[in-house]
Amino acid sequence: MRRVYLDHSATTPVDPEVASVMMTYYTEKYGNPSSVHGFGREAKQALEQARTQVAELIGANPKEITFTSGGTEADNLAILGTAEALRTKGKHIITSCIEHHAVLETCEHLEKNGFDLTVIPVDEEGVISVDAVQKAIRPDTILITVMHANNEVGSIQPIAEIGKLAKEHGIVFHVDAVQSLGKIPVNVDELNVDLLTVSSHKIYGPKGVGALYVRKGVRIVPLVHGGGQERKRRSGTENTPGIIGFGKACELAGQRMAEDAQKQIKLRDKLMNGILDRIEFVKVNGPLGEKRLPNNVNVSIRYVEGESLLLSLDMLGIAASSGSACTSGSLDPSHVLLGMGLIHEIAHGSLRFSLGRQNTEEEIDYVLEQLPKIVERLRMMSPLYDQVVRSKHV
Amino acid sequence: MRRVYLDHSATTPVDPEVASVMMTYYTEKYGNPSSVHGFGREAKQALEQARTQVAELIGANPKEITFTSGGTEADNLAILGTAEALRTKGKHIITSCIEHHAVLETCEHLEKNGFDLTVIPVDEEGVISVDAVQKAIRPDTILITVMHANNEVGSIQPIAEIGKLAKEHGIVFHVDAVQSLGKIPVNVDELNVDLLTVSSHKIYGPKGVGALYVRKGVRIVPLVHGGGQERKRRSGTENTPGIIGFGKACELAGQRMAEDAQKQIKLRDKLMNGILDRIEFVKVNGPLGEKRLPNNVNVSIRYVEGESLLLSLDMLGIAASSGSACTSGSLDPSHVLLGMGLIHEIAHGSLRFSLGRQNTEEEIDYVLEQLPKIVERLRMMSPLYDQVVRSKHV
Amino acid sequence: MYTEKVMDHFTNPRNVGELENADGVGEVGNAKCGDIMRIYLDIEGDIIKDVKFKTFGCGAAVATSSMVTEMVKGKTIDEAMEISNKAVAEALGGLPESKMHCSNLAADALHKAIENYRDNHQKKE
Ligand SMILES: Cc1ncc(COP(=O)(O)O)c(C=O)c1O
Ligand SMILES: Cc1ncc(COP(=O)(O)O)c(C=O)c1O
Ligand code: FES
Ligand code: FES
Repeated sequence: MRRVYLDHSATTPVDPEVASVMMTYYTEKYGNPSSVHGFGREAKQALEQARTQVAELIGANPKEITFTSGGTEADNLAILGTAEALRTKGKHIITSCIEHHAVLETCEHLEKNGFDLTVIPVDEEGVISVDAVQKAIRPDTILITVMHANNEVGSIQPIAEIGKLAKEHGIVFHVDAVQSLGKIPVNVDELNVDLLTVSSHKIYGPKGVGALYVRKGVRIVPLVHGGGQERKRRSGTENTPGIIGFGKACELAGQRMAEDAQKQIKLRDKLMNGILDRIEFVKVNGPLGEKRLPNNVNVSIRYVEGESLLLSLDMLGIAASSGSACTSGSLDPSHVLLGMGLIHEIAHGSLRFSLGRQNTEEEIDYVLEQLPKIVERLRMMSPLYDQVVRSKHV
Repeated sequence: MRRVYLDHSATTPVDPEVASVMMTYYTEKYGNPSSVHGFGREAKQALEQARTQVAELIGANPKEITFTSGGTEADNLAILGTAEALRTKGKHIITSCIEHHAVLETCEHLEKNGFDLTVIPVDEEGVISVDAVQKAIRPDTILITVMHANNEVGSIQPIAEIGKLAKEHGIVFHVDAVQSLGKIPVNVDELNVDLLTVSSHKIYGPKGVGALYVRKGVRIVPLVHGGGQERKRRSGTENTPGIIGFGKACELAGQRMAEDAQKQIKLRDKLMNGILDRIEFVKVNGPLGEKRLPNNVNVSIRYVEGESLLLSLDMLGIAASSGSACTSGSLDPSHVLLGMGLIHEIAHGSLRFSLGRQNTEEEIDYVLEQLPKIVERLRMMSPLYDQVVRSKHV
Repeated sequence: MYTEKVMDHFTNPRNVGELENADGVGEVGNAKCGDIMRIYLDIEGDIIKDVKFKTFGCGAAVATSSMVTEMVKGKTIDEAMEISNKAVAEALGGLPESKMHCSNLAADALHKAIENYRDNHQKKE
């Protein structure tokens, strides 16, 4: 069967170049980077090279990079680590209603443990207002944590301005850049961030690796205790092959970003416009143009339900997602779409296609050929659609 | 240059069979196991198969396995997760003085945050007494955490008996089985444990993967919050290729354990006796025979310092360790050897060789040929040895 | 971890041994900490004619001992007193942060040996 993967925001394949670099470190250069001997030293050296590669992609100093087991752990380390470090200074945290669960759940965990949480709403395009953040700031605010680009609707946030605000008020600023890295420029100085989360498996690196950028001078308390690896910020034998793969993936991302974006914007717009042209009662979610990630298409297709759409697409070999991958197994409609003001029944019929490096025009044509038929079939089954058709005929 | 790797307790090479299984999941079957589509389902299926493989090696139910980013995270999750879950019930925790830093530092972190900690001493062979544990138990004891086998001196602990005690008193019992897994039988029921930590990279699986066994009915609070993966016990996109590699490594370990042990015991004893025969003023650390891991050799060589020994061995291509890999870069002598009653200057001259599947008799011969020369050279430089030689000549 | 120069001095340490009837002997460290360093000096006029060392310690300890003996040979004792820990580390192309203290040992042992010489010398006068 033909397979068309359009779920790159959930995860990406590992680039063959990345995979081949990793292999060497699994089977030949397998030393523990903490070891004194040659096997250890060659692992350590490669680890530090990877640190430099990650740092370079975000304009940081290698010493400011702490490797973690993924974006989720980096988000937790940033938020819990700051809360713990500053708990005597203040108890107020600001976040937004469209954050990833790794941020939201962590903030809510703190809320249950005595912290105050302000959750900023977004506009109907899924963009946070700088003004709203400003108004939420209190004297005891210790942390602002918002994402650079949203994983569901691809909306890019005004990070630099929020960062400026945070700086003026001396508030630690954490940004989840998991979805923006490798797609649009991410520079820690231009964005005015103190802490920044990135994840390897979204940029053609291996799963189970991520990093937290910690600006020099910013203090966080570790989450995981032990051997004191990663300059005491994150204990545990380093996942050297994974980290080395992540480093390589960052290097490749830096080289290919402009070209990837250009190509994907073309496919994105072709897919988005194609759907709007071919299917009735469709709404695009998220902003258009510059404020949208190059690889994100998100539409709500009325009178059909997301999972049915996914399954039907899947039977034709097309992989997409409805809401974020983490919740598509559950029954709740996406908190992001609800946060943007969509009503439940429309949110339920939403579909995300996220493009990647390997996608072709021809694949988009295939989707545009199949999707209308699927929607038609599901709508014929839908009691909601009945009424629409009837009212039309009246 | 010839390379002889004798540091398998620090980390192991990935078995080629394991590496090749993993590769497929990096580049072809790369789906996110939370995704609804085919790519997601094939990843999910493999993930669950790996869970079964890990469970089988330790006699558990797959549902009782929570994957983590390694042994360190699993230790943290067990200890912090239990403390958080039971903090209203009691504040007393029991551990031993020879635990890995992942356990000790975590317990000490809790101590700083209002918990009471009793650290049980060990005898001169590095074995905990069940009696000492019994005496330490208080009405408010909520957790006993001890290791199955020690990483430095290979001493195997009386886990089943301690587990029986814990059960009688209704105390949660956590065991760090990172070093015993794949070397001696580890069975959660026979050992009477509630929580058990294992790590992949010590048994020819990839780095950055581990698991915590959580007995059905035992409650722990998660360390990392987010998408709710791993039955809400550990959020974050699953490291599927790593986990699948770990699963395969467990399967292989189960098949090869008896043969590996038999072979390694022979090499171990050859190396240990060879050193004793060829070098003066040497002391074996840890127990002999049944109570020692099949792959561990640990000796203190008087009048020379551990790092100098390591460097000299390294120049001949021999990789060993002095104390645990995590601390061999630092200046403190091993807390394990000190805990066993060794005086500082003897602890400083300790050397660990840890055998693996690929080691040969010929490699041991090579070490036995080189080590005496190295010791001789370093002793000639040592101001401590002077006195010994002089007093001999008197 | 270590520079080539460190490894060279570790592998082929210069001036290992002791001097019978040394004019000055300096010892620092203790076995408990894992490092002991002893330096022997032969001094003529105020020139260091010969120097030997013995060291029990890590790679950096051995290398810094060796280096410091090379640095002082032929120098006046006043010049030798000027040799700092940092200078020893620099002469080796640098040391890892966690090993900087090892270079303290070498310079300290040297200075102690010179002080020991001065004590003996002054007594003789
Ligand atoms: C915006 C965002 N933050 C965090 C994460 C979590 O990262 P990881 O999958 O590496 O745990 C994801 C992906 O799932 C994400 O899209
Ligand atoms: C006994 C013991 N526990 C825990 C760990 C930590 O496991 P990991 O290296 O997977 O973080 C190790 C290994 O370093 C160990 O030997
Ligand atoms: S009908 Fe199945 S999820 Fe609602
Ligand atoms: S002399 Fe002590 S660590 Fe170097």
